[in-house]
Amino acid sequence: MSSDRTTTHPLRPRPLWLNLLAAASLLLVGAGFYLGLVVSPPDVNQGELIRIMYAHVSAAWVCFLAVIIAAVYGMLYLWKGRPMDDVRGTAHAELATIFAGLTIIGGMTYSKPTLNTFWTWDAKLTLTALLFALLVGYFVVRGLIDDRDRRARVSAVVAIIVLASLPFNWMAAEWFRTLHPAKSFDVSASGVSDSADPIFRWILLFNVFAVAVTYVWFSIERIRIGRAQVGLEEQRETTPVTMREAIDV
Amino acid sequence: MKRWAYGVAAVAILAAAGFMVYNAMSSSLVYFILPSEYAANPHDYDGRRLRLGGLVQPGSIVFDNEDLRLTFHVTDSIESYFVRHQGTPPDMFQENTGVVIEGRFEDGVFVSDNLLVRHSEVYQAPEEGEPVDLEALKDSLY
Amino acid sequence: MNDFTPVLLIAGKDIRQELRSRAITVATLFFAAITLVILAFAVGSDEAILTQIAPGALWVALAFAGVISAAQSYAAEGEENAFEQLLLYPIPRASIYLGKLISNWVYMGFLALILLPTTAVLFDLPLGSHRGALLLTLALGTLGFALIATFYAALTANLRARDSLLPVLMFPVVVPILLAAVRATTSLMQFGNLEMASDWIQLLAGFDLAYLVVCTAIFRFVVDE
Amino acid sequence: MNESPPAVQLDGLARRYGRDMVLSEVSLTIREGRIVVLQGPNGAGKTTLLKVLATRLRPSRGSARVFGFDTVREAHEVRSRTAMLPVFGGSYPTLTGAENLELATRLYGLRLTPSELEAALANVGLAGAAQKQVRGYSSGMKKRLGLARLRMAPAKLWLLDEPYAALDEEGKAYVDALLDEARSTGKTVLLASHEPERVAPLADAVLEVSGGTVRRSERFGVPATPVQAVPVRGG
Repeated sequence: MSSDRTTTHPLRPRPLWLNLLAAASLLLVGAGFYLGLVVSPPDVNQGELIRIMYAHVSAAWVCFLAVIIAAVYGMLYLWKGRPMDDVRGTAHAELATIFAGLTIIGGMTYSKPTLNTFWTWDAKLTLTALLFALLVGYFVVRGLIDDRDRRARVSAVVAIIVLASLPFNWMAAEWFRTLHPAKSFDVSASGVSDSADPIFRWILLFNVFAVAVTYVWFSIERIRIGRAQVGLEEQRETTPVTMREAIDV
Repeated sequence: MKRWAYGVAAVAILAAAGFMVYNAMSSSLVYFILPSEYAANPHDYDGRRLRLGGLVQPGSIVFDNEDLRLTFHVTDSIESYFVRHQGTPPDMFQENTGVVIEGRFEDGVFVSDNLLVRHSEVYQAPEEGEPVDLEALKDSLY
Repeated sequence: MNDFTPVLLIAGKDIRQELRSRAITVATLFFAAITLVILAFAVGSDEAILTQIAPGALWVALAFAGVISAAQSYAAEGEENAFEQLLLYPIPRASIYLGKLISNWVYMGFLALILLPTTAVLFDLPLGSHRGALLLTLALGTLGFALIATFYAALTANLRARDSLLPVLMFPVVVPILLAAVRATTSLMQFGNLEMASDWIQLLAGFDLAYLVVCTAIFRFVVDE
Repeated sequence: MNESPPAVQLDGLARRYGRDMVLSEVSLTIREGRIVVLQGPNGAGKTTLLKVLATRLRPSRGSARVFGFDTVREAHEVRSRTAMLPVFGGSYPTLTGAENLELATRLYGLRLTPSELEAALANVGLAGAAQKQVRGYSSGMKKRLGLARLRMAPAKLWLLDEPYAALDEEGKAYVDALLDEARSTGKTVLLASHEPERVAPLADAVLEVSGGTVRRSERFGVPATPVQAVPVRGG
């Protein structure tokens, strides 16, 4: 242990705005719940099940957003090689995985009462399942690489492939549905069509906004922790620094 | 310079890929023929599997609960064929809905093993004596 | 030396190695054939079902074999540390990817040409009259598969548990290829319908081109250490 | 008149493997035309150092430059000026010695006639084995094939990892001849060995690598031969 180096606390002091963002996220989600569960009337076609839709669709959209952002940070990492871009990309990939999981749970919850089965080869559900598998692969690969730089590089590559496969998987899921006999329902923005009462759409959009704000909050918290981890690792590595002789031959 | 050329090539290839995919997607991936199209050249399809699209003729549905055998007539208001399908009718299956069925003709009967229900809220079967709009029917089944 | 010479050199080297050792052929050909036989056997003698699942069976067998072939081609590089040396030549890293892509593709194409008639016989499904389109479908489908397999095999080549990891990582990416390839094959062999197949063939081509660009562009980050 | 950049320049170079620092904070300049021996126990970081210079491993921190080119950002430039002899391997077992050498030279951008290939193999004592598959080679023969490959490379910097290992006396003499050739053609050589007694007389400097650091060797401090004039590039 060298004491010549002042070890600073790796976690930066918590700024006020972050607490405000956290409070805002909680308030928005609470309001979203209230709007979805109490204010929203039952839908003509789906009845009370429209209430699941609000949460489900919000999770799905935010999940796609998170995948795109994770891949963008991946590209940034490959371009600039900044360790923080890896931290950011991973944070968004983690959130994408969580929201993909929530989307699947939402879809299954919706599917059980309507179709009396937990799983259905609905287009969006199939797509989300594939996406979930891709994201799990991302973390499996991460777990297998010890070297930090290589791990970051390979993660970035996988994140880009995940993004690239998104449109194809989207289409594949559509084809699968059109080819599969019967028993398909459209989970996407279904039931919130233009002809319906505009209140459904407004409540849905509000919920999407609330979940998106929460996602931003989570990602910032996760990146703060990641930054602290990187800081700690760097402190540990650079502790035994002594001035070395520069050799010239 | 070389990097620049490869960059242009990459963008061009990606654009071509996008165009191909878009092109394929904009035409329908559910390919089928109408009963009247089959009637025009039935020998083209001898011993072949095919997909037949049309409306379920009102009053033709018979479902045998024990054998799980469904029979009905599929029609495009010009020609109509007797269909035998093994299996339960899907949820949305009813008179006048659009269907796409897969199978083959055996002695003038269409034996189907795959039945897809197509929502055709827009398309209405024509009244007696009205002209038949086959294009509209096709569009509604895609 | 232009940038494509090393691509051909590496592909040629891989193919020559395979002709000598037959390592990949032995590992995949019988395996794929057995997969077909087992599938045919499991379905039984119901002709209607046999013909229906035939295209799916063909592509499942090809997919399994393709994974093994790609993994094996990197295993052969590792045997005498040759891959290390390959990475030190003054050639673009992408040319290593493209070279191995070509050799994997050629190999999968060869396998497809053997498995196609085998499937036709085992599953009682004639090849149909659109032979050219059928060959194109096989070519594009195996290319799409080789693109992803070659890429991910390099990524997993020096990871623990690579053998089971490779298919797990690849599968969600290749689902669209499998789907489109099966559909195109079905359209051609079962329905004998070129028009129906052409859309699927276009989708395969679009997929191939898109991944060709993406994978070639980022391959160097996969092998960098 | 610009002075040409040094053959090797390491600036605070560090390289991590997993969690361990294999090299830490190495700063080293090697002028063009020098023959430098790296000596040290197994696992000291010699191979890692060579692989960083060969662009195979990226520095975790700091930078490495070869003839002024960064090994990460200008890797292609570095690769076309360096050649590495690995401790073992580097050939394809199912190809013959001649085929392996032909592949290597073509990847270096050269085209050799069959007789030139034969001659290159004969030069390292593999004349009789040129048409045999490498899987039948002994480890010494494989190493000789590596030497032939190295000699054919159009490189100005040679990175030799344990060149004497696995070789018999005759083989070791080939390495000595190779070093003489490097000296006379002005190549820069970085040679890792844990038996430096053999090369120390030929070398301009011996560096000791241990525990991830590099320092001048105390045992072999003085250059044995005077350094020749370094050819200056680009007037």
